[in-house]
Amino acid sequence: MTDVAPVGERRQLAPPVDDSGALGWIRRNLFSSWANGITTVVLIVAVGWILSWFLEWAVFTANFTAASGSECRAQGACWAIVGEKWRYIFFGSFPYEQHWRPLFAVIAMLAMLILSSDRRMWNWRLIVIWGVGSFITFLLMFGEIHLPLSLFLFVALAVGAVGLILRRNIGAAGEMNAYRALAAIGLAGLVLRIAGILPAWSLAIAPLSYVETNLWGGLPVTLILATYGLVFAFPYGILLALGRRSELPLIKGLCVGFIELIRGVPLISLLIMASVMLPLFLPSGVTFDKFLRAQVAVILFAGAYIAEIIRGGLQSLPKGQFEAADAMGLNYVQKTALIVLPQALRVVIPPLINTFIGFFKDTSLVLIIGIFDFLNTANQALVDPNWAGFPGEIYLFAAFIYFIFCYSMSRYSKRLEIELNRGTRR
Amino acid sequence: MRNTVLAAAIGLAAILPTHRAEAGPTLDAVKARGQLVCGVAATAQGFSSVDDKGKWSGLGVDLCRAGAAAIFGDAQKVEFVPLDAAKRFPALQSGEVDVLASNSTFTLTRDTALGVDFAGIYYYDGQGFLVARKLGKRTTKDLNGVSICLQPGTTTEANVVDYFQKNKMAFKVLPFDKVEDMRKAFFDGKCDTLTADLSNLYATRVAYAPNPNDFLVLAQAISKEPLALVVRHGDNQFADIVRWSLFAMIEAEEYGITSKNVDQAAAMDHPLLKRMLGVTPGMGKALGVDEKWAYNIIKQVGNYGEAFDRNVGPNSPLKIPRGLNMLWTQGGLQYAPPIR
Amino acid sequence: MFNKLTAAGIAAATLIGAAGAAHAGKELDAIKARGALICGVGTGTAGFNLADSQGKWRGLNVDVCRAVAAAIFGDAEKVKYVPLTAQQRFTALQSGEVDLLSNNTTWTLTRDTALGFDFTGVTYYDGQGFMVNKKLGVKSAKELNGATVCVAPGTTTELNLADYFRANKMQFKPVVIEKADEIRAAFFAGRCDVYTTDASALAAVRVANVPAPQKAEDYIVLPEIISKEPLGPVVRHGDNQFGDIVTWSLFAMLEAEEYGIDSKNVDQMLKSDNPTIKRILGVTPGMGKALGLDEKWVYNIIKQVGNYGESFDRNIGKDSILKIDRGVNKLWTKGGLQYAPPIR
Amino acid sequence: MAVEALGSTPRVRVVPWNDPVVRGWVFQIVVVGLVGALAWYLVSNTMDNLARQKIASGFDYLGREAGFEIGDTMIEYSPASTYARAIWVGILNTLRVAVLGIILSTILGTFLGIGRLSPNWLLSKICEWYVEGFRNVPLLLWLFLFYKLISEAFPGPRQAISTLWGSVFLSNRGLYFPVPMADPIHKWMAVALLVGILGAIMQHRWAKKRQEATGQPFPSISAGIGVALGMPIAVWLAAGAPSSMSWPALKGFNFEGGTVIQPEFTALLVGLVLYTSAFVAEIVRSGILALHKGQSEAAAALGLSRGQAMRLVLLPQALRVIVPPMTSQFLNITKNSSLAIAIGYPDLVASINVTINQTGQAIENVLLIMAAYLTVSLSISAFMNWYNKRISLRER
Repeated sequence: MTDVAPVGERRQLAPPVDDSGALGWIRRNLFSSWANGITTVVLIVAVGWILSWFLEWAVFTANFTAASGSECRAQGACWAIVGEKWRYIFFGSFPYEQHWRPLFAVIAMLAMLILSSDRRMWNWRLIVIWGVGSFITFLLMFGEIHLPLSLFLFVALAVGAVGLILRRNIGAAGEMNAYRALAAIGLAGLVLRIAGILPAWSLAIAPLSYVETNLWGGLPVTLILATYGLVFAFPYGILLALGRRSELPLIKGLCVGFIELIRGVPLISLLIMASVMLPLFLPSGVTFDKFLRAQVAVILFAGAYIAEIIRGGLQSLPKGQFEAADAMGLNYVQKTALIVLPQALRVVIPPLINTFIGFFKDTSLVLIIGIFDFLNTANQALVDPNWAGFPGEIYLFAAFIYFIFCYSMSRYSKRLEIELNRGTRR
Repeated sequence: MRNTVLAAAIGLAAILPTHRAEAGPTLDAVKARGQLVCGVAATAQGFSSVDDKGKWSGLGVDLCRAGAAAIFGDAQKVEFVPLDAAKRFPALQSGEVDVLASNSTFTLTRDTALGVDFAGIYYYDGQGFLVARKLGKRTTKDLNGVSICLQPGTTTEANVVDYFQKNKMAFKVLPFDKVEDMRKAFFDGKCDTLTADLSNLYATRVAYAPNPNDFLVLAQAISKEPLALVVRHGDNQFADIVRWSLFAMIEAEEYGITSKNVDQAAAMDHPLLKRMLGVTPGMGKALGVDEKWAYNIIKQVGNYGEAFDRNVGPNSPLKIPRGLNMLWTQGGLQYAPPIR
Repeated sequence: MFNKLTAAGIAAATLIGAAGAAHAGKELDAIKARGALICGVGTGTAGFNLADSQGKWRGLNVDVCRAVAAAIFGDAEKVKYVPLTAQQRFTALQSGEVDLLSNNTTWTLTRDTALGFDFTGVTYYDGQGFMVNKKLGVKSAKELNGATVCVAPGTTTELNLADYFRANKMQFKPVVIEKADEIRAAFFAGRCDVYTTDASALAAVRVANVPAPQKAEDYIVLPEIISKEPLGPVVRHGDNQFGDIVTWSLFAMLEAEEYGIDSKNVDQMLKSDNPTIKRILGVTPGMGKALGLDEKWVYNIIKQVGNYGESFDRNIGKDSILKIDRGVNKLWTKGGLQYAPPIR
Repeated sequence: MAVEALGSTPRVRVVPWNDPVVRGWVFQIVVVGLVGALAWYLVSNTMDNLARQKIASGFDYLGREAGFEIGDTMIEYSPASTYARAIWVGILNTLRVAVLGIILSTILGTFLGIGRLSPNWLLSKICEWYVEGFRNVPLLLWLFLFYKLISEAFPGPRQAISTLWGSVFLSNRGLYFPVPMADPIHKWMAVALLVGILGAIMQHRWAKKRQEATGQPFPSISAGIGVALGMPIAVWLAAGAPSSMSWPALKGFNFEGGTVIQPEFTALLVGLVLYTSAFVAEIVRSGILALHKGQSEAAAALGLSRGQAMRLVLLPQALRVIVPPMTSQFLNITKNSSLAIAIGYPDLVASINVTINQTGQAIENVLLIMAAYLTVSLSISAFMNWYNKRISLRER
């Protein structure tokens, strides 16, 4: 590019350099100019030096099999500590002989995530996948699950109500009657339940021994906090984004205030608030599980960020879509849920995945309030005085695991971005 | 919009009240009344006794004065109500008195079922023996085979029986129904030893013995009688003031602060002393009293050692040795948690 | 997609929520209804509170929790332990997340008053000390001018440290990290010259936490004790009945030691003629009723947890790896400070 | 709702429950009422809890003596100072690490971003792997790693690595290096520096104007640096070059004299900069990629070198795309500096954390944290918005 001939002068150009084949590739990409050539040589030397030093430490002089820390204390890395501690790092203080439970819970969650990444699943199947997957995950983690009667009633009411609003003027008469029935049963049941006429019955599913959340640790905790943080923050982020775009001044003010407040403070302050202050906000005697409190903080935090992303998606929609929806005679809810959101969300999926990567990493902050996420268990593995003094090994191992997760997700998001753009690139 | 957010945050901060200023009911009542009402034992020499001019003195009395000094900055703002053993707890429960310094033993039943709180042990007492010096007994272990003047059916008797049985010693009991008879019998030489709480024995020796030096109180206690200040259940702030007034006196002794050198101590550049004496503020506020509370106590009442020596110790007729009531640093039990 | 995700969300929320909120009334009633005592303990100090590899908590502080559970339920195992950092402990107690804090908390005026707490007794009379590497050649705390000191933040330890250096006109540089593990690691890595905490914990750390190539003998604890640290269980202001139970559970362990009752002979002791012992062990009824407990409350504590001396010896004393001397924590009859008012 | 007013047909009178304006207000009042009720519920619970347990509240504690020492302070502080001052020390420490972090990660990130676009395959791959490596692992993990490496890999003060003829010492206590003794002339040197900077800016404006008028370039950057640094040096020389230095020397336990960069600060700054620069690099890269290809071709056609093209043509235009996402990265650095607490750097959160513990007043303190960060965040975004407006295309 730099050897452009001066204008107005004709010159006999040299024949084009052969840039095919390996040699050609090297010439084109590494030695295209003098400066480039020098850069390449310097970099090769530097990288070579670092790599040889690293490999010497990490592979050639490393110890993979020592039985205790003191045996390991030679020149190179002590990977034996990873061999010794990996189960603790992955599963924390979950009862040792039951480690298969968090293992399968992790597998279930990964399966959920992988299945959801397939675009063919982006329909009613998602709900089934997440329902079943979450049930399996929490059943494995808790060991027992109680589904109270009010939950069923609430779900009936919610399904009925949502159906009634969304399918108004669209659904067949029979379908609408089904929604009405569901909503009526749910509402009546809930009223009776609150009045104390219906008993506090709950469906108990308890095939395994109960494990409380303060014994949970490691990878499942990180995955649950990040995944469910996003899942719950999602609807609430949508509401915030719609609120921020609303023309009603009070609603808009509330949403803007909330979003800016949350985005202006560090996650740590929310976590401290959740762990330290939340109980003071509630009536005396009402307490929440510490894990759930951290989850609430993550959700609050994620919601504000997701709202901003979704707002971007909403803004990118052409006006004609709104006008067309109005022309169809749809009400606000129908317009939003059936026309606007499906299109807006499609645009924001890649940035959402990037946000998810961010939360996957940010959940590591919960270690500051004493929850044993993956980074915290890795940290705890260093405490054992018999195995003290190998922080590099443990942290590299943990970093490697984090990297695999985040990198694969970011690759996926990039691929998806290209795929989704293909449709709009006409 | 962003300014609104900030304003809202500051506004939220502003509506949080400062309600520590609002005091507990007892403290309010005491302050409104202008004096502390303190229940004391009617006559317990060295602990609470009144002279001809109506002036009260004693260890328990000094503790009440300390409370008044903490609350009002004036140790004289106390009214003493003499109470006998049966009336003291009802008087406290009914609100007739604010605090009891009436030689009440801290026990489980009183702590729980009576609806009172024990706010600090000011004297570790215990049951002991008074013997005639000429008998040659020097410790309780020497008492094998003695005859004992006793009131039957009391815990005093039970303790004696326990102790002698446990140590496989023989003894003989001379039962009396009335204290006066029993005392007279002992000084008349009808029995070898008289048993009661140690503080009581010292007082008895001074008051009734024909020649106190002919009699000896054996140092060892065979039971525990921790005498504590008592307040009503439920008003934690007032209980805290009473408790920490006592602790301040103990702490002052530990750091060598007396009524005489307290002014110099307050001028010293020592973080602990500064904090305790209110030069560095904070403690008074936490208690809900003036920052000079501990200074006032020490200046007007003295530290625990001074109060002890003056009322029951070497400078008093009783001459009770400090024993268990020495500071923890000197082998006793008197220990105050840090004032910080 | 929105609806589907929402529905999935609600379902999952309730699943998590299944282990969530619980409502309670008065404290003792709430504990009884819950069927377990929730006890806030430290995040791990050998001998005082430490979870072993099976997740079973042990230590002197843990024994206090167990004693209270034994008194209330007749079963020392009905305790749920919540490990709390120094920062979390007070709000956890204030908010009702735990019923009781047994966490090596120093009894001080401010905590007793402004924080809204009651200290229910002293489980261990401690004092703050210093540990240094032997190589430094330091023999006394007075030689520590200019040292870098590792200390946990937000503790009385941190305040005493500043007071001590101020009072002795010395300078120091603190290194403060919230988590005890991290601060110890920093000390043993040589980030600081001095590690300071309660003397008992120093002994524990020296025995249990020195990382492998170094040995316990490489470190010495300096002779100076710079503060009083009466460590005791803490409850909220408000429910005096529960506070009394905690107080007297500890006193019962002390009283039992004084009367020679231990977990091995407690069954024989039930047959004792001694009226005091009969009263303590509930053979003569009254004490349990006064506390609102089963009459066998002390029997259950001693049988399942042991008396104070047993607990001390087992966890931090002569039968433990720490081998801490009883010192001022001996019974008052043996020259120590541990004194329980009579159970009567 | 946005479209409700689109049609400009005259408003028809409708029954109130069908009037969108009325419905809108009713809906708003209901929502605000619900939110208000929730807030009232929470606040009243809190007050009730505080009152019932007699927990102290209010901000009075700020004036009380803090009683704890802080290891790394920029202003005078001792345990006898107040809590307010301890918190102020924390805020300054947060600002110090945030400002340095923002500057360094912008520089490093820009180089990395340009490096990724280099025609040199190796350079661009290295930059790519740097970016992927750092941004796909949690920041907290990097902080732990760097802190542990510093405290375990470097020797103690007595075995400190000494370089530059015994003037600089590197140990696990930090990096000690000599500083000039405090001298009254320093104040005047600072004034001179300010004057120099002002001069440099004016000089730059003049050069720009001349270039626009005559096309003559002027090395305004090097000249500007010369002016800015020359002024204080001139003052220093004029004052007789007072050059007494405070040298670090091993005394007792630690080095005394000189000044020190503490390991906690180093670990935090290095972690923040390395992590954030990966994100900055991506922003810079996509900013440049967003430019039309014609821009670089035109620059090349004008005979500019690649460096000149980047500096004079591409980056200034890319800035318009780069600045908004950079703002959020700057905010992230500021907020992420709160992770300091995990490795013991005494920032705002750490100071307040200790205060919470000593006073037991969590609510007030957490509100303080939030207010402080909000203030900083809002100032940063206000500044960046102002800057963004300044550099945005002025459409004529």
